[in-house]
Amino acid sequence: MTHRRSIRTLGAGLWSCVIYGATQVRAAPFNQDAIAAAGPQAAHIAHLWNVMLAVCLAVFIGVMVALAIAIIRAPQGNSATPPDSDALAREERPASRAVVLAVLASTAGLALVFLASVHAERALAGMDRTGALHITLTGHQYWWEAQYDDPAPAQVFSTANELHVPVGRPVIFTLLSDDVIHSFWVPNVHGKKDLIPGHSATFDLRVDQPGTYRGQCAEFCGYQHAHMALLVVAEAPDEFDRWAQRQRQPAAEPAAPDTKRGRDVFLASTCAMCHAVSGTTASARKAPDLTHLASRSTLAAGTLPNKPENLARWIEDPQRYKPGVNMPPHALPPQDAQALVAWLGTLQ
Amino acid sequence: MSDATIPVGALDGARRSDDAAEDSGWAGPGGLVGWLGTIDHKRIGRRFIVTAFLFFAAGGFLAALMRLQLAVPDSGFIGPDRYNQIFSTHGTIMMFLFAVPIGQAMAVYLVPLMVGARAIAFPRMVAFAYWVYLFGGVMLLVALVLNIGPDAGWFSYVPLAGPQFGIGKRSDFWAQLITFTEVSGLMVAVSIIATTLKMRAPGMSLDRVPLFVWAMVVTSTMILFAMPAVMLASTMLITDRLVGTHVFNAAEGGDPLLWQHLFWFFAHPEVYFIFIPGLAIVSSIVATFARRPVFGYPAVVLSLIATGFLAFGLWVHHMFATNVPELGKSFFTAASMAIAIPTAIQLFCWITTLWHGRINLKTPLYYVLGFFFVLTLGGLTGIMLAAVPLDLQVHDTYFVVAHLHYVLIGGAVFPLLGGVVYWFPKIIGRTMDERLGRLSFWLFFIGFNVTFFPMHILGLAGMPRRVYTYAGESGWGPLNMMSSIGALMIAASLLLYVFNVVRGALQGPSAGVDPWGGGTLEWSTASPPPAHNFDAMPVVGGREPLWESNGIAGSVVNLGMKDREVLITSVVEAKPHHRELFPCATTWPFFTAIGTTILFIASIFTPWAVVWGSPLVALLATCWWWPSLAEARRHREVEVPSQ
Amino acid sequence: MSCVRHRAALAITLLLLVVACEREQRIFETSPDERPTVQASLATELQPVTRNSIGGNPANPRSHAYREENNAQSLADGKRIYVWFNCNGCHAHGGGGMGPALMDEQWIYGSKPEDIYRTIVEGRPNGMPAFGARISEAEIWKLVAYVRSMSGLAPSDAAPSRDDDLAARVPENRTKPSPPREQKP
Amino acid sequence: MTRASDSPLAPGARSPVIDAARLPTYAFGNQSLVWWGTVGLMAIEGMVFALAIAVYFYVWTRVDEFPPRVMAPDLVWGVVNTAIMLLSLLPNQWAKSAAERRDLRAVRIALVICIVLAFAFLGVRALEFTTLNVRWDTNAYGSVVWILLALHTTHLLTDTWDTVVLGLAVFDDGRVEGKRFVDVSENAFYWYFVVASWLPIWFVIYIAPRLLQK
Repeated sequence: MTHRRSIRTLGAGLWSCVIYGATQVRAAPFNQDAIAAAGPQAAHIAHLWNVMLAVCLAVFIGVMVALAIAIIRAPQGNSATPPDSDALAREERPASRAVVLAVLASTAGLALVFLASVHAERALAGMDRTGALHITLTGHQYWWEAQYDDPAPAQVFSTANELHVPVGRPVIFTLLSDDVIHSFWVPNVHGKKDLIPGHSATFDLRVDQPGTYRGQCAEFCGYQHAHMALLVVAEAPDEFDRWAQRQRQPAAEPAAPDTKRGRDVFLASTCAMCHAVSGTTASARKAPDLTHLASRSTLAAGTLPNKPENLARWIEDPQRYKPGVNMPPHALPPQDAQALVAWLGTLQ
Repeated sequence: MSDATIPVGALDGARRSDDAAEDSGWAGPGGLVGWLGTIDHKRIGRRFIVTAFLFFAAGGFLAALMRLQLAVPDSGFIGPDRYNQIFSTHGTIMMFLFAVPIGQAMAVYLVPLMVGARAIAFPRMVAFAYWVYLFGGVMLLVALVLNIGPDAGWFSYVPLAGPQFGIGKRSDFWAQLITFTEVSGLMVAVSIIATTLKMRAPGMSLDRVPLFVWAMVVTSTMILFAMPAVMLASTMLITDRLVGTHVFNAAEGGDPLLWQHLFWFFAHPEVYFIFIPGLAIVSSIVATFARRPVFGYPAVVLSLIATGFLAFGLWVHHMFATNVPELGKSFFTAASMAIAIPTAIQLFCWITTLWHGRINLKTPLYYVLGFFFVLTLGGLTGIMLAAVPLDLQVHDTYFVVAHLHYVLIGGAVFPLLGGVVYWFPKIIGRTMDERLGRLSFWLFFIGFNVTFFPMHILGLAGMPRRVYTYAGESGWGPLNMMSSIGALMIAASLLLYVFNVVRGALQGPSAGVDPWGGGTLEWSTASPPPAHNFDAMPVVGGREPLWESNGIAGSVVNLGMKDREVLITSVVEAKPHHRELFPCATTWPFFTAIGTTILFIASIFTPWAVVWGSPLVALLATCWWWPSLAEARRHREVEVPSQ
Repeated sequence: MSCVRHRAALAITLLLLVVACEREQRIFETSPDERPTVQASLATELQPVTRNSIGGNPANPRSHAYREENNAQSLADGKRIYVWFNCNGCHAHGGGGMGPALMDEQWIYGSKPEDIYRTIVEGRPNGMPAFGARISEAEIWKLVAYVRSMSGLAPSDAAPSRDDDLAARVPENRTKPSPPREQKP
Repeated sequence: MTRASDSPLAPGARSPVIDAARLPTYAFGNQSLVWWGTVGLMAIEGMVFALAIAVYFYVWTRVDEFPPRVMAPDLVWGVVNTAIMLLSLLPNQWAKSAAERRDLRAVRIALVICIVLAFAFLGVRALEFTTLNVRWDTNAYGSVVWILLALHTTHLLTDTWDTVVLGLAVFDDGRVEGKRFVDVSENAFYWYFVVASWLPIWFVIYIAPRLLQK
């Protein structure tokens, strides 16, 4: 009965892996989990996942049980056992009935699963989009550019790597790409959609639970594909409006002498060639808009927490944190660097 | 050639005797020239199998590096550029240099033996195919060592692999490797189809062809219609990068999605012609170790053919996250789910075979049981991925990495490891150790599940694919560590497996003609078989020739050995039609392969290489074909004109 | 006989190693001494900014320029920077416009890397601004390498191919190298 | 399961016996192995052409002006070349039937005519490339047209080279045997495919830009 014992050890070994694995997932401080739905879309998909898991687990256990019984029940033989060659002639009616039954059962299972998928698809497409917020999201190599569209051009503003959305209000994304294919994916909120150069895709979602949800680029896009994250901060509509209003303001005039010096260093040095800060002469669009850098909680698309010493080290040598990123190193004299960081800190 | 004219006589009626085996034309010259120029499908097949497993080891080593890098968060073990080259080369080696060629290598060795033929069709072309495959694989490994390994993933999406963002010559080396493996794959496919349709033993009508051979023919036919798509796509990628065509340039009327359509139109059938040879091996092992023919032969054959057709209608399920129209996607959901049915039918037939059989639980059957467990789980996650909404969550995450390894390692590697143990006695003449076999199975099975099962959970936990590192706060650390430990277990089990192979080859007990009591023709000849395969060419009387009373219903005699005569039979009924005089051993295929390699590698650097390289290859191929006066004179002497 | 073959094969691989290794290297972390020394003194934008490197030729021009010009990544970065910093605004894609053409063999201020470096850092009369303070050192050398590749002076294996944009010119890797001729302004 | 009885002839031979000695040593048409090899090649190349044509129409859907900013290719050389290729079917069929009759003299004459016509359509093909009115690096339409024409041209070149080599072998009595006639027959069979595959490609390159203009 060696094979009976071996199947039992197999089952035990596997079960311990599943348990160990499941406990680990819950401990994630990130909010980046496809099962913990924070919006209707992710909820529909999580529901579909449960249906699928149930049906597939049942089929899997059924097949494994049938296999185990077949192995345990059948008499043992060895290479000398005469082969049952007249089985070819024999009408194995009960066996063919069993196989036909099994095939019909699995076809029925597939039909059920297909219907569940179509139902979920229609539910996803059916979300009402009245009063939606429009955002144009453009993927760049290794950061996200978000432009909050508005019928009135003056109300339009753009930010990077951190999106605030009002809770309960639909958001319609227009997805573009400026270089290679990226994929916009915030698992707690919805599935992913690719940003493809030469194509404009639309993608709509809604967040119902307030909170900060982390997403990551899901289509391999180069050296720093691993550090191209974004945060979606869902907050109450009035809080969102205050945030949006602040985002529309240009950068405040620096008061203290060192912040003034920091701004001059910014404008006279290489920063202004790529970054834009509205309210100053810097208006290049090739890198993230820094007008409200200090209001964001992370630096470099979710790679570093937004703290002054991180900002200083990042400016000095970005390649240390994201090797291959398009930002060059800067050996500024210490007092210039400190002044620059101080000024950037004022850009709330 | 109507039935009446087939010269069937009594045993004593035969006039002249066969040439003795010694001065047979099949053995070919010895030494290096004989080794380089052999036309013996068994020598080429053995060499093909060993080379494919060496590439498997190289790919496995790269996988181990990846797992070491991902074992802990924010690890500095490998930088992003090196990691991108390693995961791209790992994928490329495993898919193009191991999974597809190993199925073909097993077919090159076994199909002629199973259909009762004296040789494989177009033996020199198969030799050329092997050399081109070897040189392509070596080129890729040298490129990786020289820091020019592909770095845009094994499917090399444009524009990241395109002219602007695919920096340097890396994507060109990837695209040119495709050209090498396609040329090799297509040639072997054509020769397997020709061998099976035209060179079967008399009496082996289509309903007596072994399931292994059916699966290999379906695989080869799929190869014929799938590989052109990636040949066209990789050629267009090279022309885009080298001479500035705009096929994938969105600004000038091209489209990056066109690359995905062309690539996946090939790559989905590809994963099926990696997986169907696995089913072929399972059919052979289940029959022999359940001591009875596989239940529902017609059902299994029709399922294989249905899988072959359906595989061409699913490719868009790799592109659900792009903005392909929604209605199209649900069609592909239905098709992706429907293809599970033929595989389910085969699964149920095998389980019924075991149910009504007498189980001889040896190592090959252990691997088949491992196959059932892992493939069923992988197939079910595949059905989950077929649903568009769910795919949007798990596409390009570690859930997909888990699924693809469950179906590919489960579908192809498990049966393959079992198949090597099963046919090792026939190929080498000695048997492998049973106890070591089981130990390496259990280590592999548990190591596999410990490595890849946690990846399902990681995928749902939001870990995207192809990241060279991840943050500590992501919480993915422990599961990644578990996967890495599992990967080391897999490495240990494969080392044990290799040890078992080497020990078996050197000191294993001699195997004899039929150690497992198999029913197909390869078990009716010596181990390892002589150069001419069968001393007496069998006439087949049933589906399991060695098991049925009238299984071998006579012989073919007077099939000349000196002139390498091969019996050509009709397609459906396998009635003898005529003899063909096969070519002699020649090293021209080897030199033509070298010329082709020079042409392919040089055309990475300059388009003029095609202009000057093609005449070189044409010249070498002409020397290969050019008939020798002696051979033509000899053929005119023995020639019997057709009516 | 076989040992000769082995030695020959080894020599070829080493040669390949040296050439390929340079072309395909990805140098991300700049070592500390190479870090650019941009002293953005508080001058207004118009006055040229003093840089320690302006006076004589920049430290070891030959090794620096040579490495950039033979490295595919540097040339590709140079092409990106050329478009990001709007060099094509005046020079178009090498055909010239307000600024002189860069893809022909006419060089007003010299075709050697150091000459192009000084042109970018100090600027030139008739409208070429001084970018010394505006572009980091590393990026200037990449720009220099790319500008030379526009007239085919960079090796064609490392030179960039077409970009995913309108077909403005024959790609640099297909441009025939034209021997530079000095031309007085 | 009686093992094979030992017979004076070959070890393991069993009655009843099929005597292979009286079977012919070569055959024409779908009985010969080379025929199946040629069919395999036709399946592969046919698929490559079909996909290249599919790419052409995919590019058509992607642009709003077709042919984009260029004129359609001139018809002249395309029509001339199609005529030459269709004409070449006659000596081709003659060579095939002569080979199957093993009429060596007729095979030699037919092959010479085939080779002359082959060089004719290669020359005209070179002229076709000059009147496509678009370069391969102008836009995606130009690239696909050049790739389609270049793919078919590789077939013309390989077919011409095969026929030249076959002609040299057939003209040398020492190298003539049954298999040579099978080779001539198979070469003609592949020639049909090269000409047959040109017709849809001709339509796509020359007629489609006029019909599907937008």
